[in-house]
Amino acid sequence: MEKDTNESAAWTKRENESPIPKHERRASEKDIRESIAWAKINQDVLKSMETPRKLYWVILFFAFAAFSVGVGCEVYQYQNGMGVSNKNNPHAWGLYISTFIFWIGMSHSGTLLSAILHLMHADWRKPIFRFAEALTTFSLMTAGLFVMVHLGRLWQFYYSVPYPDERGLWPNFQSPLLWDAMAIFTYLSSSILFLYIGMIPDLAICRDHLHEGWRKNLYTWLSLGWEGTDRQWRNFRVTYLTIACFLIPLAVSVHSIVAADFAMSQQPGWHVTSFPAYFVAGALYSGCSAIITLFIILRYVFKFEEYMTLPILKKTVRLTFAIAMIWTYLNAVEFASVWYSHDQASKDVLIQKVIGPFAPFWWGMIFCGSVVPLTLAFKRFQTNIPVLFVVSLLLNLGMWLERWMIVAPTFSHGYYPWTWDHDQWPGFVQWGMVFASFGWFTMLFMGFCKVFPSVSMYEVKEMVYHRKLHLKKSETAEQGAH
Amino acid sequence: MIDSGLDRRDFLKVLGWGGAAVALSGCGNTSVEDGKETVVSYVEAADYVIPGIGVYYNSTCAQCDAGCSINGRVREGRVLKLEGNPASAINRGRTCGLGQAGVQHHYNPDRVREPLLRHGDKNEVITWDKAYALIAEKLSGAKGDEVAFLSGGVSGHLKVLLGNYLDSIGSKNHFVYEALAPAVVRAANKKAYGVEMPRYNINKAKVVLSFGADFLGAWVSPVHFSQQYAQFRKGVDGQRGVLIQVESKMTLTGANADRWIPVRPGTEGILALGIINALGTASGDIAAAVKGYDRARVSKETGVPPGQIDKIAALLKLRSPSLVLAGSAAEGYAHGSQNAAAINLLNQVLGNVGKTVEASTSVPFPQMAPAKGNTVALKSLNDGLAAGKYKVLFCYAANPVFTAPGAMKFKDHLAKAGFKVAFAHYLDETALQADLVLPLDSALEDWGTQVPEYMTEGAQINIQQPLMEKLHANTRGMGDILLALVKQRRAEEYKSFDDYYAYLRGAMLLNKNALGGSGADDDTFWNETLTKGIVKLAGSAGTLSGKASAAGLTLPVPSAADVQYPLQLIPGVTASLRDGRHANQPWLQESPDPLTTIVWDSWVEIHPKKAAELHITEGDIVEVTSRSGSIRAQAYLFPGIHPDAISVPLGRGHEALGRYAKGYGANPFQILDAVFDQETGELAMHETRVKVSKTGQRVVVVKDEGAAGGKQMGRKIAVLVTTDEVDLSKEA
Amino acid sequence: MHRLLRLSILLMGLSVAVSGYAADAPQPTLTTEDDLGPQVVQPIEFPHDRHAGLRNPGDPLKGGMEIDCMYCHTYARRSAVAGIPPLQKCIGCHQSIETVRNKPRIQELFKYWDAKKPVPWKKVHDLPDFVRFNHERHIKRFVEQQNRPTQEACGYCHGDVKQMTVARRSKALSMGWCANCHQKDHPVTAAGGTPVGNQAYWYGFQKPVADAAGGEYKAPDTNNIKAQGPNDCWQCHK
Amino acid sequence: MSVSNLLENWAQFRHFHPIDDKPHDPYKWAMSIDLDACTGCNACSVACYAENNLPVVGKEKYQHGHGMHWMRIERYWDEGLGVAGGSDFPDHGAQFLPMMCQQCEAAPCETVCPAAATNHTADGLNSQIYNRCVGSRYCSANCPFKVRYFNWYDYPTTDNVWPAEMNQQLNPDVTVRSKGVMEKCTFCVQRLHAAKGTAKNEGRLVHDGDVQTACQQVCPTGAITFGNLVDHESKVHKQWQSQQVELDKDAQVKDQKEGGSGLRGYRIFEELRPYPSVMYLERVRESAI
Repeated sequence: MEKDTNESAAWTKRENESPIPKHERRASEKDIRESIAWAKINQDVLKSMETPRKLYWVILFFAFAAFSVGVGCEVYQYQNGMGVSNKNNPHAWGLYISTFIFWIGMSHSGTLLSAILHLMHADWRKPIFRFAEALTTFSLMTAGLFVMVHLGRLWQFYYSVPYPDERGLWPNFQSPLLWDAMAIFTYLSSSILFLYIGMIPDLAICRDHLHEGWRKNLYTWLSLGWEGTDRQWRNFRVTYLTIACFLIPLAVSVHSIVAADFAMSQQPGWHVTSFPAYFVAGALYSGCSAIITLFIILRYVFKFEEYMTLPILKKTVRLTFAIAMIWTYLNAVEFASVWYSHDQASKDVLIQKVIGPFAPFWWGMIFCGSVVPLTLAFKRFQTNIPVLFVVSLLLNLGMWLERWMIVAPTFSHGYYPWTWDHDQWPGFVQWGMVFASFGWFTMLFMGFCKVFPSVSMYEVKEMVYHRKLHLKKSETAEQGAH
Repeated sequence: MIDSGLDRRDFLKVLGWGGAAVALSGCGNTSVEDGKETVVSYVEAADYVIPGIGVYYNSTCAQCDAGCSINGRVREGRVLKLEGNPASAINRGRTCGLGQAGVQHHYNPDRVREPLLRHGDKNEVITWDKAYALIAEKLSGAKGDEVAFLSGGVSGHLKVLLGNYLDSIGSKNHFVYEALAPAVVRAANKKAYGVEMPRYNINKAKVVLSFGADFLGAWVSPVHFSQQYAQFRKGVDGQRGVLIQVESKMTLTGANADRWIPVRPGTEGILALGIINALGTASGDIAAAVKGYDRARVSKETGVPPGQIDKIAALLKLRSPSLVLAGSAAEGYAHGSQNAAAINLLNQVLGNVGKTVEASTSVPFPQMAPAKGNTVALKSLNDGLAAGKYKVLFCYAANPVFTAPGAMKFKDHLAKAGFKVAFAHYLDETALQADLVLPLDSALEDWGTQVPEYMTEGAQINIQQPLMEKLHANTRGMGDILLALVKQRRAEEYKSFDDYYAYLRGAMLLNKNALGGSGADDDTFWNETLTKGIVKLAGSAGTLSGKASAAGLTLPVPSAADVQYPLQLIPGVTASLRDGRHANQPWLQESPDPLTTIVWDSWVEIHPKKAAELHITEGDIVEVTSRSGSIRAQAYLFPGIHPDAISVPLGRGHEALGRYAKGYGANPFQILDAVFDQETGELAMHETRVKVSKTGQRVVVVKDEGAAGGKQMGRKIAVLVTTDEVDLSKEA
Repeated sequence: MHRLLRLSILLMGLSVAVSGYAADAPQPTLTTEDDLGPQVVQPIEFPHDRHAGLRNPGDPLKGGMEIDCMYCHTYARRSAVAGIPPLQKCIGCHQSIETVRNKPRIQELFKYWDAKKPVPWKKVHDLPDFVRFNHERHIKRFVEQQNRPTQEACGYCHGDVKQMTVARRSKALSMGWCANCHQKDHPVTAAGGTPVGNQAYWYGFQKPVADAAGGEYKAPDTNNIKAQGPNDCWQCHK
Repeated sequence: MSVSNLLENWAQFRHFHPIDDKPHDPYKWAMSIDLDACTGCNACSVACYAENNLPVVGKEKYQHGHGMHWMRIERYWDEGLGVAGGSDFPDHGAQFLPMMCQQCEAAPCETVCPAAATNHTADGLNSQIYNRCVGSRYCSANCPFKVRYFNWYDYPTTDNVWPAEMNQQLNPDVTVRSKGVMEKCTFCVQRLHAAKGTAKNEGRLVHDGDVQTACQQVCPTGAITFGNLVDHESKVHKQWQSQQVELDKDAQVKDQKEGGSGLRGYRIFEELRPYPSVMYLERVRESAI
């Protein structure tokens, strides 16, 4: 241990000595420095969990205040009826459902990073997957709230839960909404499990660094007696891999099923075969851009420059760009299939989006979702943190607009022209609820960062170890060549 | 329906499911409960009263004067719904939306419940005895001709009793006022056919050419005409009837026409003469009279293309019999009588008289025949009030403060009357001006008889009877009030009648034989009468007199454009709101206007071309200014109106009446000019010229129509075929 | 395999099995004697046992009078709503029963009668407002068509009222409870019952197949059909 | 209800072509509306308010699209009106269309409701169970006709919807809906059930004419015909038959004839295959004028 620390100190020293030393140039292209000391990893990560600064509380307070707005809106809506949210016939859904899809979509990033890339042995995911997984869990929790808020009779929500009841009734298993509820619940519980199990070795580290207090008890309890024995590691890896495998189809199914809410219906603009793929692509897209946003924030706030390095960011950005292009393509496919379908009603919906009352939002979506990501194609922007921060926010705005553009135009221009309605603008209750969802998410996420390690210590160590091995091997090979 | 001999009065006494304990279904408990709700039983119950089972009683709809018989469903002592009585030849089991809303008149929360003595804006609740005493006191200080009685159309025993009462006072001042009565047409009909209202057989006509007669909407007896219309569409001899509607503002009937012809306002008569000319079948003085009306001139003056006139003439020639109707659009001008006469002439030229225009049957009891309302009555009353002639004024079933043209200044003149008594259901605009307001029973809790003005098969007397107990203890029936008042003066004569019910029963039994009850004993006859709700009478079939003549027919050339007031104001009469007396029935307020689909508000119909000229778009608040005043309302771009005219619907714009009426919309009565028909002296409703200006304010028009307007966007929703594409004979 | 994995598989399997069994098992009947509603305090403590209970041959003054339910509750067979007998009904008999005339309850009754006021009875079997139970149909079916004793037929839902004083709810009256009965197969030609028309078929949502060839609508063979109560939500919820 | 029961019922309830495998028997309620007779007078709509306890929502809420008219009268203008080459005036009048729940056989609303609050009944109605509704509004989202109306507010407790006395008019046979539930035209199911009950008591089927919907009963021109489509003697059956419109077809044979069939019957959005139970008869215009 001590040796490691010395080595690390030596690194620092050398960096200070030369303006652009050879290693450093190489290091800037590396995902992580091989020589980083394990103790430093522990120290840095645990430091992020220390008693928060004042600013933390201020932000948390604002997040809570934002959430309270939503609570207020919900109480108001609960007491007076859905009408206060300014929905109507035909605009039955509004922002609740579009924001619901938005948050569900956001949740896909964590699975992508932690499960898919895990299986693909892309080890650069290791320093960032933990918070991405937390992002998944919390955005699912946020999305779940919207399902509840959306119901006209929240107090009877259990009618759509399948359980053997006294009435002898079951919910309608044909309804995509029911699949939705089930898929989300399964995904949420699996995500929590995945997040938790992946955290056990880290929780043990946390436990070992503490001597008393509620945290000690919490970590002791949660780490399930982790000792780091070989057998534990072996079992851990099997379990982790199993859940990862399980999670991938779930993630895909969740958003496919959300897509099915629309695609299984009969409405123009919704009844589209490509919707599941389109939704999943959109989900990964918004998830990735959310990861970029949080990446930048965490890197800055917790000074995680050593772990959340620019090369990793660059990889994430490139992944985002690729997904953006897939999404753009799927968008084009959707429009083309509508346009050549001879389905006048669907065409009308599309026309309304492009040149009708929804045009500003629709073009905003195209701009944010398809044009803005083009900046990510340029190398110099790929590591430019201020630009990326703005771009990632814009991308998410675009994705939010996309969801709204899926929901609203079909309602306002359905099959039946008599009920067409252009002038529907969500009421303050709806906006309040959307606003609150960000507060709620921020609250959860900030709480997580302070209670749990937002960077996976053991995986980073693993990564460093692997890299070091690799470096040694290549050095040996180099020497051998000489 | 009751077949038992139980007396209706007894029934009413036992009825009542414990008064106020009425359980609303659905908004109460949501789980199985024990011992929380009270269930109130009957004290005594008639055999036929079973909780949960509806009992049906026949009565007469009082929402308008058409005299439709209704059948009320009563459950647990509450009347729930009105249906048409299938036995009535007028409505044959059907009703209109207005009739449906009759229950909302009855249950209206804004009904007057106590006799009120008004001091300025304050109400003092008084007893009936005090109210009667007050009337007696005021009457004692007035001579007979200083007493005036203003009423809407009345008929039946109420009319008799009212006549007797006025007689007892020594007053001849009974003013029968209806704001929207077809009075000019009545006069023209009298001239042309010898009867005021002949029987129109729309169902027998192959072509109906209607000059603004909204017989499907609000004209004379719409439910009856609607049924005839349905038969007419099915066709005589398999030939589907053709409806051509000539009017400047599209009415509901116009919207159902095969051809709707927007004619320049006021030139209906010219077009009629033009058609006679084009027919070329007239001879004698008629031919001479129409000689000048060649198609070029008629087309120029009416704005109807010459080809159209020929087409109409050709169709009328080809398909006979036809029917030509003169409606409110034709009669509403200073030359309204001439218009109506020209139109009636067309009917005569076409030989429809005797075929589709038949004499109606008259009621064998002339004293019960309806006193038909008109606007001449209002004018003479107004003149009298202005001169301060009346010390006591009674007002019943009319709301002249709301419906009198603004130019008449009726409200100001009314203040000159010494003591004003209003018999009212609501505190309407007129009741607010009264000194004494006497609360009336609703039509569903009152007794009465009614003789409809427009009768279909033979003559009939409609029975109005209570469908349930009174809602409010202190309201009284108009008959009961009149009886009490007449007893003040002729106590001896009326002492045998405890109440109006007894009077009615006595009067009916007196004429039992004439009423078709010969041989039956009194109770049987009476119960049967009540059960049926209608007394059908043989009546005497009238004959049409009068022959076709064009004598005295002069139609003015349409005047040149008025620069200051360039537009003609057409007050729109809608089927549900009419003259506004029922505006406090929320179903009617929320029932979209069929043509514009607007609810809860007034609007100004402007032709899109005219609107573009004036830079007006939908939802602009515009100010409509006439020589007599101005109102503000939202603009609605409506293709079914002549570009030289605008239309504002009547019935809204109340300043009183109740929570569902007050403050909604504008009242175009206020800006009507006091122009009168030259012959009859009736108010010329369509003769007000206005200008329209934008105020700069905008609102969202509250209507049912969506953003697509009336377009189907290429979808097959309401589909249309022409007669050459369809074979109606294949239909079952 | 690892212990944890084995354990979790075991647990999952177990939970699937248990929930499957629970879901597939017939619902427990909620209509035991213990499932009584609360005791309701009525303005007059009406003794159902005295009116409808069995006669006591030894002492006629103590036992019941075996009055048929429908003697007083006449509306039940004629209307969906059972209602409460009019006061007139009570008085009709009691004005000529001098023996009990001075009992406090009867005096109370006459007080109401003299004031011409209805007795404010409390509803004992109060279904939610969105549930519409049709008394008439049940009585027609069980009493008139199948000749079951009135007290038995009424007792299906109201319990053994003849043993109660003030009526008390003794059945769950919950939806599952109602549906339970509606799902039972009742042979149409039950003892004493006669199939009327093709009524069998109105009871079921089991629809006999119409004659395929002619397309003509044919009454099914009622002998082989067991009827169920209607199984259509709109039957009770409108 | 056990799982096996569930599966069994499933197969019973959820079938698409009721005619093919499970004929409606003995009842299939259906309607036909003659648009040539309909004058657009709105009486049916008001009658529906009276019969079915529909709340009057008031101007402000109506403006927000909260009107609750189960039966709405739509007014269409000719496509050529006001466009270039067309007329400036509605020369042929307007077209009125009464639109209410079409009681589709394969109703899009039924499949999507998560709580199974809307179902198909054995007599071919699309039932809406208020107390089962959770208010997801998915049914409305999926209804091509947009004839489902949501209780955006708690109307029974809203001022001036049913103030004192006015509430005595409420029909006790129809549940008053509270906030958060969906509602729609029921074909006056309370009347249907009453008629069925009476018929059962008398040991017979419901005869044609025994039961009328409120809109049918009021219609001044008799444009609405309602009855049992299975009953070959019923007027509605005869009309459907003479118009060659069949319930379980998504394209009628008569429409494929050369040069048109000369018949007027059609159903709206047949091509979407909801198999509506309401047949409309096309509005006719005279070609000679």
